[in-house]
Amino acid sequence: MEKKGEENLPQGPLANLNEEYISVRSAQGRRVLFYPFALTFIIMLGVWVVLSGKFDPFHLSLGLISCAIVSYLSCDLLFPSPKIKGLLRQWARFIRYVPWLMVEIIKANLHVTYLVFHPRMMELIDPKIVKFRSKLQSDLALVTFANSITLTPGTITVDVSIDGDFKVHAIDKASGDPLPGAMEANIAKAFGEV
Amino acid sequence: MDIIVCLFLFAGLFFFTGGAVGILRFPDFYCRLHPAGKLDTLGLLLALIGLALFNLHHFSLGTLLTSAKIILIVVFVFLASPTATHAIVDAGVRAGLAPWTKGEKRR
Amino acid sequence: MKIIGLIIAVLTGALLIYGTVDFPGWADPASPASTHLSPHFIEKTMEETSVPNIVTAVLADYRSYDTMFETTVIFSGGVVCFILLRIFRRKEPEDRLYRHVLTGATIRVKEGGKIPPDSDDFERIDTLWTPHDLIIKTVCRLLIPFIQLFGLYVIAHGHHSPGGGFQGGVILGASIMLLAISQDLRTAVQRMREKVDALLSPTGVFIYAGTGALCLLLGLNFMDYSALASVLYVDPVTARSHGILIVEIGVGVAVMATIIWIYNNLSSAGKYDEGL
Amino acid sequence: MDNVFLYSGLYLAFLMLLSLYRPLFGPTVVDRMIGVNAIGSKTTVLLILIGLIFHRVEMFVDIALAYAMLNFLAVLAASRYFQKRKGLYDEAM
Repeated sequence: MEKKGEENLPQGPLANLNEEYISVRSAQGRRVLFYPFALTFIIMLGVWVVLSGKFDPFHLSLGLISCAIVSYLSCDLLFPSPKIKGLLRQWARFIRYVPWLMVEIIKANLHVTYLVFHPRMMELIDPKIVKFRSKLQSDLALVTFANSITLTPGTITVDVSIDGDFKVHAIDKASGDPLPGAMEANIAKAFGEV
Repeated sequence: MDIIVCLFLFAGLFFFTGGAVGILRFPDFYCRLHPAGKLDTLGLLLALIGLALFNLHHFSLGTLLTSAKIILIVVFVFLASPTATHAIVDAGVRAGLAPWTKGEKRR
Repeated sequence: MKIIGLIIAVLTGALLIYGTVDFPGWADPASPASTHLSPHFIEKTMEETSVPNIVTAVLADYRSYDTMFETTVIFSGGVVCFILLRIFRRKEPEDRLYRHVLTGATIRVKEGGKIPPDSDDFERIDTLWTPHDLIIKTVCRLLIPFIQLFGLYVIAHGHHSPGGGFQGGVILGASIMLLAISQDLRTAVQRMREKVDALLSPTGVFIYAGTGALCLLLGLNFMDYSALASVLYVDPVTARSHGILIVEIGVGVAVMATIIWIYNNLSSAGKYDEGL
Repeated sequence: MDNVFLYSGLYLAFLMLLSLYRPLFGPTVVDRMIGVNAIGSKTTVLLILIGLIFHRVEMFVDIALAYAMLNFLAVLAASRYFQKRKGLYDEAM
């Protein structure tokens, strides 16, 4: 389902929404569009080669058939909107975000491990719920942000609303305060929403 | 080579230990999710990277692909584990489970 | 009535236990199975069927008659769930709830009120209450195609890896169930309609039995896949290997459809409106 | 190296026993689910370790992947079931 911000809301009556708003819901009169199909097919083929590890013609043809079946069944799950322009650049930016996330994750884990093994752990932790509003727009950016929060310093996403309202459970003061902070900026950069 | 593999594996086991102990020690449901959601994920990442490296000992296309498959598991878990954590915490919130605050008795 | 059932169950159990007394000892090397059957399977499987995984060969070739009826049992399980649980005639609930997709507002439609059913802007939600969870929805949306591909891989590589029709079918079914869990049952049913389920489930059994019957028609025994050599234009050994693959596909289709069918009926108590 | 893997596997099994405390005695249903989830992620590593001990990794990787997927599905389904159909507190309360 496509999430649209305030400024993207259609001005006219709701009836003349176009196919930008195609949702997963509309599977009934589903059209299989070419570009999503082709992209899904290529990705699936790559995964198949890793999974299969056999390169004789028989298994490769089985792979082609399987990839076609999967792409036909669920290419609109992987690419719900038919717009795929600039997708490659976005993925490249996203891959640059991953190392930063890994460093953060390791720092977070050392912190939590320190808490776990601390003998007076009960005095150190001070759980509370932090609320804030994120400026991120698209679904994927919001979900990446939420999952990154869950993986990093002592915080777990409790709830995300469709407008970007976050509720986060932080285990102590030090981990809850810096939100949203640098992570949101990095994700905004990764998804081109600066 | 073996030393690097052991280093990774033991680091992973260390984080797994932290996760298991944390699940036991923390005072309430929300706090217990922190070790369960984070430490287990990182422990799995480190342990599986170590094992994938060890698998490359006899280098060939087959072992390379097997290692790639192990990395595929890591990627899958990194997508799935925060989501599962979120699903559990969501269930807790909807049920109206109040978070533990400082000074209360542990549950 | 309950006591009679208990007596019957206990009697049956006692009879079964009595029957096992005559079996050869546990892992007895001198038992007939270990002296004749197992060595034959271990030594000859590769040259007779060219399948490296002996378990697959035994399951789908040497003992294929057994496996065919296992598939049939699964199919009948689906049919039983359908017959017992499915409710066809029910009153439409008086109020229907819709969610406006773009804003997340919930709208209650009284009886008689109309919202265009094919609109993308409103989605039907349950009267009980369906959580709208962005994270779970999006992540599951991204993961489902890969899970489906993995299921197909497991079916196709039953010859070389631990897998085959049953396991792959379960994984394929699980992917559709994941859709039903992460969004709701209606979405999953729209993607995999009840009719399709009900047709695919016997189709799988039919593929299995039909392969066997084809062998019979081609002049060899039931389920002797080497008869397929003349149809597939390969030598008899490869034909047995391919025959196993066809049978595995049949099993996979049957298991997948049946599992989804059972899940749909169980989770919505046969009403097909509100999922888990 | 095999010995290292063997003892690591045994240690993992011990950790799983430790985590089993929550599913058995956890005060609420969600606590039990945390325990089950933790055991599941350890099992994935354990399966690959077993594969390395038996020198058949390429087989056990498939099993581990399938296990990870089904574990994820199980946790999701259980959480959805408990938040929709049941009261979340312990059955004894």
